[in-house]
Amino acid sequence: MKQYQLSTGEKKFIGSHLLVAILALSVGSLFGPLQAFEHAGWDIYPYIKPLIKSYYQGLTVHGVLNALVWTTFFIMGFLTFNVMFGLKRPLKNPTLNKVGFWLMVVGVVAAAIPILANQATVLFTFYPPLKANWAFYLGLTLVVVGSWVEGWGLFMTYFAWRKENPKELTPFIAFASLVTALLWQICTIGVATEILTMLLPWSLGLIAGVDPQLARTYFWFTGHPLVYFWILPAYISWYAMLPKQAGNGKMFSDSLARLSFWIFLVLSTPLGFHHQYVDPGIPPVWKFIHSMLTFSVFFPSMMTAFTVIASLEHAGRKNGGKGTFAWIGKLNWSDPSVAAQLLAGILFFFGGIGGLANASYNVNLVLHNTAFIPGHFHLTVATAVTLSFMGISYWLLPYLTGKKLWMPKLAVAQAWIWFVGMIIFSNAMHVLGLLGAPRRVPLGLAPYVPPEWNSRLFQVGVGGAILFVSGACYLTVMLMTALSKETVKEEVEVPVAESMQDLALTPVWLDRWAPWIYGALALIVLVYGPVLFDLIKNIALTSPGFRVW
Amino acid sequence: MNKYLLNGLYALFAILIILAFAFKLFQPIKVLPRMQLAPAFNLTDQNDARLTSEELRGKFVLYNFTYVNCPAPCYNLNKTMQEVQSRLSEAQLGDIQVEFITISFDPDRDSPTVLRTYADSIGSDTKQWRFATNTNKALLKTIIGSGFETYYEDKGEGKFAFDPSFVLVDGWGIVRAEYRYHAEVSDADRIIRHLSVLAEEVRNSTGTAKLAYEAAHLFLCYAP
Amino acid sequence: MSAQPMHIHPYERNWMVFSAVMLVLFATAVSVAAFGMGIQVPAPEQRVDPRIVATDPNSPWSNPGLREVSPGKYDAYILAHAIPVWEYLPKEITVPAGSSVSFYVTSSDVQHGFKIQDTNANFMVIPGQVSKLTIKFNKPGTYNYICTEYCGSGHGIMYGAIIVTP
Amino acid sequence: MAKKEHENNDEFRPNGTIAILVIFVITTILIWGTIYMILISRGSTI
Repeated sequence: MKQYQLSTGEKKFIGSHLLVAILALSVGSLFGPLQAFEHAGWDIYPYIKPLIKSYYQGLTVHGVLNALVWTTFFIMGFLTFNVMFGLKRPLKNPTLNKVGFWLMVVGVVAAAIPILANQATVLFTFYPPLKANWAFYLGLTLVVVGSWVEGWGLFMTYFAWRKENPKELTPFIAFASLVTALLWQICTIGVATEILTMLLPWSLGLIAGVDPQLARTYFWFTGHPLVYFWILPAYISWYAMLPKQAGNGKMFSDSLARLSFWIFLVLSTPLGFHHQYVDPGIPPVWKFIHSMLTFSVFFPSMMTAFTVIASLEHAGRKNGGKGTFAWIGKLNWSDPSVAAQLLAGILFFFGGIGGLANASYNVNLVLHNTAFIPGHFHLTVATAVTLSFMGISYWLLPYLTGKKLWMPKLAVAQAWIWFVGMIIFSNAMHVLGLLGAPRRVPLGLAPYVPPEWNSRLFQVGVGGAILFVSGACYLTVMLMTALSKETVKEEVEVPVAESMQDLALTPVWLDRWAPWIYGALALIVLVYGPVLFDLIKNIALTSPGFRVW
Repeated sequence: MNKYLLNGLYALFAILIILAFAFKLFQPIKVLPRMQLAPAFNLTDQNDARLTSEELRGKFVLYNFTYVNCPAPCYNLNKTMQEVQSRLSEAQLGDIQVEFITISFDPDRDSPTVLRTYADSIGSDTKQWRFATNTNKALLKTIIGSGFETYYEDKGEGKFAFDPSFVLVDGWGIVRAEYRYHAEVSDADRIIRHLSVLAEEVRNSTGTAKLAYEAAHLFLCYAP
Repeated sequence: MSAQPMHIHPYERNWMVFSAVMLVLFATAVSVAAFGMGIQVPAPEQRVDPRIVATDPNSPWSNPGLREVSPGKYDAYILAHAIPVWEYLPKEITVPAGSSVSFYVTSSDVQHGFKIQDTNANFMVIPGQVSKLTIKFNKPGTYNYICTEYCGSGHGIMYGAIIVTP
Repeated sequence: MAKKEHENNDEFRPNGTIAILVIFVITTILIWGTIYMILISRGSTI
């Protein structure tokens, strides 16, 4: 059966997302190892001083480009692809999506200039009263607004499809992509409010001060669902694509997959205080409520773990796998896309455990702002998400360009190198955190580092070096594929797994949008409303800006 | 899903939100935290009369801690006491009485006579505002330090180091507010506001409303 | 699409129940530690004006340091600042073993962190807010307090020490 | 067993999945428990 095909123009549009994403990743990843090397005592920053002034400027570039730009561009491209391919129709209004894309590009450039000029060394959390150049805040706003516009383009496409197919069940990958885009629309209200009502006017000199506690609250309103915005596209691939790639397996449970996406939509925003457990300005009772909601949102992740592994087991058994564990070896490990995503999934287990510990209310006292945190999010966003995206790009790039993937063996090796490097790096970071090492500190120079930390700091450096090699392999494979003259003979097949369960069994209410959206908004108002109301009522714009880097 | 069930759910959510906002906007119930029990004490006031914690039951008491020979520039605590005194009507206390007590931590010099002269010199209404101390220094330290959790330290030669602080105690002898450092809002403003919140709780927390007030305590609906 | 109730595989149903039970257990353990053992997170204190908190003579942070409230009980007013240099005031505190110290920490400029190694004291220091936690020091030794939130170039050298004497 | 009207996933018994998830849960409890014990051993904060 012939698959639905995207037009050349559409492929180009998705490809341009991929291009910006990979460019950002390649620049941002240059600085990751530099932080790691600094920890191990090999400080390279003094040698690149004409270009990058400090450890912290490097850290800002690394954080903004990797955590914000690489992810956002890749995700918007992937979601757009999923919506078109899943719904088997072109975008309703391609111009709108193009406008969104270019807004994002302009925003990235606007934010990059002050960062590179050392005018915005505020790290990717940009906590005021650290005051960056106004162009940095404006750039971030444009990125967010651009992604909104692209999201609207996707929703319009869905409405048009729904008009044409009033009775049909939304195909899973389109459905899940739309939920992810919607989650993003809801949660970015926080950071948009922060920038537009406080940071931008303040950096332009229109208001004299800001309220740092309120700014943090706005930031983390977006900050946690941001994590889900990163991970959900990887989940889409794990749920609906990976089983097919791994051995023609079927998706174990369509209805539970949909249910878990709805739970993510409803629960992932109203729990931002779990990043603010140790903030002085928020009442403990609300922190506790948010911690309980965080436990609840762990639940759909457990459901995801079951469905994904069961689907993979189905694939492994189809490939002739036997026994309790032996089927794992029968998965298509030689396919770089499969290897990358499976390894990403394995490390995500540990990322999940770390996240659960962080989110456990007072347990956070042991971990807050220690090296445990970067250790944790290098397992989630930098492995579960990034390595999965790399895996996706191993079939997506050939699909978009019609070129054959260059040296698939190197691509498989790249995934394994990343896996090994990340185990060394993040294990060391987790342990350092438990020993009390703070995050965001050039620990190679810190005066209070006890000798017990040294072996772990060395491991951080080693892990960083291995990750650097892996990143270089990835970029080589991508670049050589794009430049190669060798084209694929047939159209690359988009891997979409069928459902093991008859889709006729999927309940109607899982394809209804309104109840879930109302539920999400209501819960946000309930658990954020009172605290935000108090913070805004007692707003004190008493913090002038500081430029202390 | 059943259509009625769905509409019911919407309605439930809508009601919850309206309730939460109504509660927030009109702030029908605000309370002060119950911090700890105020210490029991037995002091001597400026008229050489006994002043015990027992006789203050049922009244709101605002305490501060200082000494007469505090050299300039000394924290001007008296001004706050006087301001609160003169603005008491704003707190709408009804028939609830408020006492003001300044405890001196310098019993060697601050005899009742000295305290009386001091009270007269700052023109205080000594019926409502009493000055007291206890000649047993160890006991005094226990009352002010362990009891009111307020710092002072004898630096010798009649000089003391201390932080300017006020403590508000309710009629049940429970500390409900401490004013340990200058906040954005002036101490007097906050004390007046807190007195009215406390008075409201005393007046209203009877019968069913008591449950609502207990809920307010449970959910930490504290007045700023 | 179906109007029937959702079909769930028995394995998966068991797994969902099981994971819910595990999460409830974790939540219980957390609650016991918080409400039973008094391991709590910071609660709102009074707000201050960061522009004057270090200079106003009525502010305890104009004279930061340790105060003995009663034997074995201390208040420690600590000021974190990045200007003129990255440091805590005071840089060093000495208390005898067995002391319980209430830390009142605030910032006069940017956000900082405050983490005392090997204790449960670990919180944000936000200008305009006062962070308070009370810690009991039973074992003699030196406990560094370090800055855990990025506060500019000198973030990595910002620390102080609590010396607990036997 | 009567023939079902719809295709279903009931026939597939993912025993390996359960085994993996049990290992995951044990690891979670161990790691989480370790950090929790560190918290408890450091005492109260109020």
